[in-house]
Amino acid sequence: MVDLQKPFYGGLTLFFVAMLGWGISSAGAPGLAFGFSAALTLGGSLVCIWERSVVRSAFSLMGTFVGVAGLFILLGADFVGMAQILIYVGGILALLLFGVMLSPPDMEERKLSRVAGGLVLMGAAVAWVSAKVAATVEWAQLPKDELPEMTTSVHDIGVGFIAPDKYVVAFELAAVLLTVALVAAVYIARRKMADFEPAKDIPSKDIAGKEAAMKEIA
Amino acid sequence: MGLGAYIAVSAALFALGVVAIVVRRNILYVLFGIEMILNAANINFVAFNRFNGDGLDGRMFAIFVIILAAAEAAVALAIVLNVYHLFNTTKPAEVDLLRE
Amino acid sequence: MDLTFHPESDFKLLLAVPLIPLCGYLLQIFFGRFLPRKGDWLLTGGMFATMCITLYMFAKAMNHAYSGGGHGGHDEHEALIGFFHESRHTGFKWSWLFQTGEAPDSVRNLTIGLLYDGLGAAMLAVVGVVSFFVHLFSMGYMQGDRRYHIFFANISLFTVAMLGLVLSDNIVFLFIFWEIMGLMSYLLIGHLAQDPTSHRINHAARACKKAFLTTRVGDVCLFIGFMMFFLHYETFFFSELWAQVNADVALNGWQSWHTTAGLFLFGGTVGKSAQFPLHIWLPDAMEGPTPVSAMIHAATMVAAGVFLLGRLYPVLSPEVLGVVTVTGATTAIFAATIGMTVFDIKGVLAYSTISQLGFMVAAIGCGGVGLVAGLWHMVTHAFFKACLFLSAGSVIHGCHHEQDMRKMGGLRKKMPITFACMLICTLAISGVPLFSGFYSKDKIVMASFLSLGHEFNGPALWASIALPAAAAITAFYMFRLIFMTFFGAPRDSHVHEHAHESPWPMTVSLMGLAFLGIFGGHLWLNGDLLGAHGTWWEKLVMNEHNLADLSKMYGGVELQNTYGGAAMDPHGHVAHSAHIWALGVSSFVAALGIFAAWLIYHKKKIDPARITARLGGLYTTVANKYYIDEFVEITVIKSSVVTARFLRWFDENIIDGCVLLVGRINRTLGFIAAWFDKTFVDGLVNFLGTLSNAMGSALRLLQTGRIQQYISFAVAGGLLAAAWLILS
Amino acid sequence: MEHILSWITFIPLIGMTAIICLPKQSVGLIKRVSLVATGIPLILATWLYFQFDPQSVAGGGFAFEEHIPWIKGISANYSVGVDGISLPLIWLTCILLFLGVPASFGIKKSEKAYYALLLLLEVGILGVFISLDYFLFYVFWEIMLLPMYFLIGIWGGPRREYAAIKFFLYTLAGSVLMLIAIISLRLGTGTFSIPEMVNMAQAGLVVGPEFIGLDYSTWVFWFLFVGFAIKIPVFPFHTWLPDAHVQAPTPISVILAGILLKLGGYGLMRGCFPIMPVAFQENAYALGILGVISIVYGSFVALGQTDFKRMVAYSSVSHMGYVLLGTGALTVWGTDGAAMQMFAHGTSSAAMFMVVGVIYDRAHHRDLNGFGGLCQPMPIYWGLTTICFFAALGLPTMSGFIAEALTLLGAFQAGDPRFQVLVLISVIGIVITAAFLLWAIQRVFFGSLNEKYKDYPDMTPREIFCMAPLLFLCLLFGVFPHILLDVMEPSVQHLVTLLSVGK
Repeated sequence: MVDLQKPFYGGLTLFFVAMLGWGISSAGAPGLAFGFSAALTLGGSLVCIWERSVVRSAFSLMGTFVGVAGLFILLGADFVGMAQILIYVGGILALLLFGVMLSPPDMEERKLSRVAGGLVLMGAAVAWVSAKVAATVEWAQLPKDELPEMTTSVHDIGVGFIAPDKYVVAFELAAVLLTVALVAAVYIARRKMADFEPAKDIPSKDIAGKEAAMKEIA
Repeated sequence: MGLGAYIAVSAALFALGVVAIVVRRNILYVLFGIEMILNAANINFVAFNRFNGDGLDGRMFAIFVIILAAAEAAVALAIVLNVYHLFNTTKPAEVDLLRE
Repeated sequence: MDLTFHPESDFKLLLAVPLIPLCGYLLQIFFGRFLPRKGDWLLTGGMFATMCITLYMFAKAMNHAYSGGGHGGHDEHEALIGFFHESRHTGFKWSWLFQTGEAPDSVRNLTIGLLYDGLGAAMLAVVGVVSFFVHLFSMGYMQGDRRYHIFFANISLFTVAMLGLVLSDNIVFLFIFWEIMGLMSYLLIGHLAQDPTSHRINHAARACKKAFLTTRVGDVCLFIGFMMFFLHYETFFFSELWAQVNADVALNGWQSWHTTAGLFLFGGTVGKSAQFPLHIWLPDAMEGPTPVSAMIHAATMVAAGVFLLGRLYPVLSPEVLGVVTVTGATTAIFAATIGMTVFDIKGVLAYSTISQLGFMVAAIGCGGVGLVAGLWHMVTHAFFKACLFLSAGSVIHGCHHEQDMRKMGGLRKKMPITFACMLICTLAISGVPLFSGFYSKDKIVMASFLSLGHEFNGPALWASIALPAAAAITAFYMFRLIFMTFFGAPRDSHVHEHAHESPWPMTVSLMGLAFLGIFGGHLWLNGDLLGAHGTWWEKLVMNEHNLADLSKMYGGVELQNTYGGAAMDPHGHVAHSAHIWALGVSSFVAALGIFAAWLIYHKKKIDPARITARLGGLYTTVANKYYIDEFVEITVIKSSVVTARFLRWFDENIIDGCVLLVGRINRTLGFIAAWFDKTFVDGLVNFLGTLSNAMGSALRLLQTGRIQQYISFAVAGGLLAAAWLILS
Repeated sequence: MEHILSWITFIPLIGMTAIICLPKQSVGLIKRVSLVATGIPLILATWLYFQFDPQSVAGGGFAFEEHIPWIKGISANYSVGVDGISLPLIWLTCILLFLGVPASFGIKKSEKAYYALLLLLEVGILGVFISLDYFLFYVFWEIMLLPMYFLIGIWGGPRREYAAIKFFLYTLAGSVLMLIAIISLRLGTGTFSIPEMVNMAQAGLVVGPEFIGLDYSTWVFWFLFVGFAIKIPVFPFHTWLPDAHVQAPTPISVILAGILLKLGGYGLMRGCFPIMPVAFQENAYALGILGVISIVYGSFVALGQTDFKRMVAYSSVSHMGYVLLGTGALTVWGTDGAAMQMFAHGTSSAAMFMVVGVIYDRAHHRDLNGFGGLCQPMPIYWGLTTICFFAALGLPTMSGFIAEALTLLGAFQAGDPRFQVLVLISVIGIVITAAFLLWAIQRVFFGSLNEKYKDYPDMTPREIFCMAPLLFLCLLFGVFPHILLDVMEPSVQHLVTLLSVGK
């Protein structure tokens, strides 16, 4: 079958360069940083979609996460950015890699046609929608490029977490949720095939019944 | 860089996430896609929070989203493993018990 | 012994009448099998107590009528305004539908009370007596039955239903007991349908269903009838109904809806007391054990229909009465002709019952004196028909359940008591003078003559021709039965040798009923033995309600004279001449029938085979009961079954098909989508294919279970929404 | 006793939680827990029934009310209460669910899930009966749907998926229509509270836009009507019933016929007619016609069946027709009859399905022509069946008779004389009902015994315990109808006054 690895990565590089250039040209150094992070983000996810092997996709996803973290920092949300890097790159990605390792490699499941079709269709849709939106927005009324300078800092975030009139409830809930989720994850993950007898009770398992049902419906 | 740029990036990331979920036939890509989408949302949160005045809410939301993502990833991964146990496949297309 | 009726105390006593057998039933149904002798003594004893109470109360009614003036002394009319008590006027009543919700005396709240009048008194006594004897008889007859205790329980609940029906003072409760009686007849006729040793088990199963369903048709008609009356008069109580109808009719005459409703009411009688064309259930009801037949045919079930006519007589319009007359007369003659051709000993009695019921109904249709005569015949008939059935039962019992008369004969010596009793009652039913049946039957004939009146009157004419003829035929086939069974040489030696007289409970009850068969008629007479007019029974039955509307009866004037009594017309010559005529005719036809039977079946002067051969097709038609059963089988039963089958097909294919059509359409959609998907293996189209395929299957089962497709939908939907937002 | 309605409703939920926490091996414990979890509500409901003072709701209003703000945003409240129409049905629900547990002891397949779903089902049903808030009503309505779907689809007969899917699609379609109507009502009246809606309807304030060419009241009425009519089920929407019944396990059929069908009638009386009285009056005759068609058609189709359970199922179609006929007549007696018929049919048809279950457990087929002479080996079974069938064909002294007689009398008195014709037609149904029931008795019990069934055991005490109370209720309310009618009467009268507004 046709293998478009080279053209793809070539195109990707071009896209990268283009982003950097556009960044510099539009806003100098911060622009460069922005272009870099944005390119990293999108490129990472593109590779993730494109790559045939799950492992590579997972690693390419790291690019996305880092890029997003960069964007956060550019937006002055350095704490969020750090959290992003720690949790995502450090935690979630590790988890995903576990998943990758525990599931069999299947090199044949990627269909270029599907990928291409999906990209084109989705891209077209999003491009169209965002174009329309952009057309409707009066950019004049939006805050210009100069940002209001930051007054809040990480300290406020910490206070916000524990201040009873702020986010303490949500914070506690999140904590509980995490605990429950992890316990649940362990619980589910530990089960063996023997525990899945009820699955045989589920009607779809007896094919005859299924066929009968389909026939009746028809 | 203006607000528009950030929104554009997040929109594109969102789109890619959806594509990742839809076009690939491996259940892990569903997870990947979900992460991308969450990240896209986060970008929006933080960007808007930054560009009109500075409250905390946007960032707070972003943090909570990240927490949720962590939980979700853990559970999802466990489910993936079980699905693999049960059906000997990671192709969501063949996991159609929901149908019955 | 104080024989005046005290409502306060006596209604309590009357309430005990249905309650005693009811308690007996409850005890029996639960504990019967554990009692010694399976508890038959319990119910028979209870029934004996009931009988005593009914007779005591009856004596009070009788006393009233006599003291009220049998012997033309003080005010005749006072006597005629008969004996009529309603317990709800003495506060002895219960509100049934609502206790707190509704005012107890509101129309919507049904109040139950007892009604005790002359008719009720007589009927109650008859039921008490006959069912006591039937119980007694069953103690001998049903010995060794597999469900002995259940049988006794059922038969006594049967009695309870009849007693309650007689006592109920509003039509709803009459209907309720009426229906319970239907249920009990179902269970009793089907008694042998559960007995593996019975060789007619399947017949019994069919017969009980047939009986219930046929009467059910009548019941529904009755329900509609009194619903229509309730719609107009807003009451269920007989007395109020009579009064209101009389007032209404006096004001603006009979309307057409009176006739319609009356016909519906009469439908109830047609069903229960086996009038043409709903008589078909009654011959099949012979599948039940003989005591049941005696019960059904004499005292309880069929009598209920006639009793209903007696109760509702004042609300029936002249047109309805015409229909009643014609139906009755037709039934009488038509059943009688069939009776001549039957060889089953119980079958003969069954058709004679139908025919006698025809007499009663026809008489009531004639109105006035006919009403009196018909009800009177109901009473006398109850006695001798019960006796006849029980004798037949004793014969069958003696012949080891052989029912075919052609196998009997010469049993006179073997079972003398049975023979004597049966002979007496046969004489009674044939209307031989001085036997009970004579008086009532002769009065019926007279009523039909009287009804002819001045102007031409079709129904009355038909009645006056058909009834005497039927009487003659009755005498004929009843004596045919006697001769074939008891006289002549034994036709089947085997049966004859084993024949034996029945045990004492059976013979005792036979003799008791036979006694009533002789004197049951005289009981109602006072003064003139011919019962020309002013008999005590008339005083008992008549009350202001059915006196008030003499005008509507045929040939009203004569009737006024007949039992307006001497006070109004001392001579009453018209009635007298009519009565002389009737007397002559009825005795003549009786003699004729008996003589013919004697010639053919005893002296063997004429060979019945030749007659049948001569008649040919006519005979076969009659012998096959005019093919009515076949007709009903084809028209009603087959048609409804076919309808049912068709509707089932319609339901499963058309309606369900329409429902599943959606499924089919969507399935085709799915196929198209799949084809589309396969044809162009292209990312875009592939996506669209998945989408439409998913759409197809989603429409089919609402869901495919493919996460990815779900997300595709979500996204597509989101995009569409966005597009719509933007474009609009 | 405070919050008794909530207690009755949610105790089964507690039981369900307990069962979920139990290990699924300890079946006996699970059964005992579910017995308790259905028994306590039964006791409470019985207490409530005799505690309830009908006169207190004579002029409208409800007893044992509870109002707790729930979702402020859409002004949906947790407001519950009972009146004379819903209370008997609540009682019936508790009785049937309680009897349904021992009736289910025969089920040997993943009991844990089964009993949990059963209890959830009870929560949903009771919730529908008590809720006075349309949003709450709808929520409970949907809660009730899902367990039923699984109970049929997993524990059902060979064609269970088909039946379950059909049931689900039908009911879902109904729910969708209902939802549309409810939302439009919320928009039209600005509240979800049913009593408020009713009051506004009395003042003629329930107005809104017209839709598909029908004016507001008409289309909302018909949407709601179809939504509920599917549950009753009324003639054109009834085809899910036989399949669902035939495929469902016995206790589920019992509950389905005993209560779920009543939800339709109850919904009409509570949530459809009083809110759209004018549209109701306009379409009363059409409703009557639908009812009569259901009566006659159902009985005929039942006569044509050879499958015992299908026959019983169609008899339900026939009997529930009376509810529509009685309410459509718009007379107090007619509505009394309809309300009574819901209870009477709830007991008699439930008992009938138990009858079918008993024989199916022994013979493992339901072909009416395949039996015969069964009254010889199983006399008790024969006796109970006879009582049950005669209760179903409306024999006097059985509650069915009171219901049907009141319905027909009420319909006959209706202001619209055309109803008299309907009554005359519907009596055909009475005769045909008697015909197919007696025919069934003859084919199954009478006649010569089929050798295969010679040594069948008679009913076990458990089966008798499941069936006898229902038959006892049939007799009780047939002989002493006031026990039921007194409770219903004031509310029914109020309902009729509500419906005949402007007449």
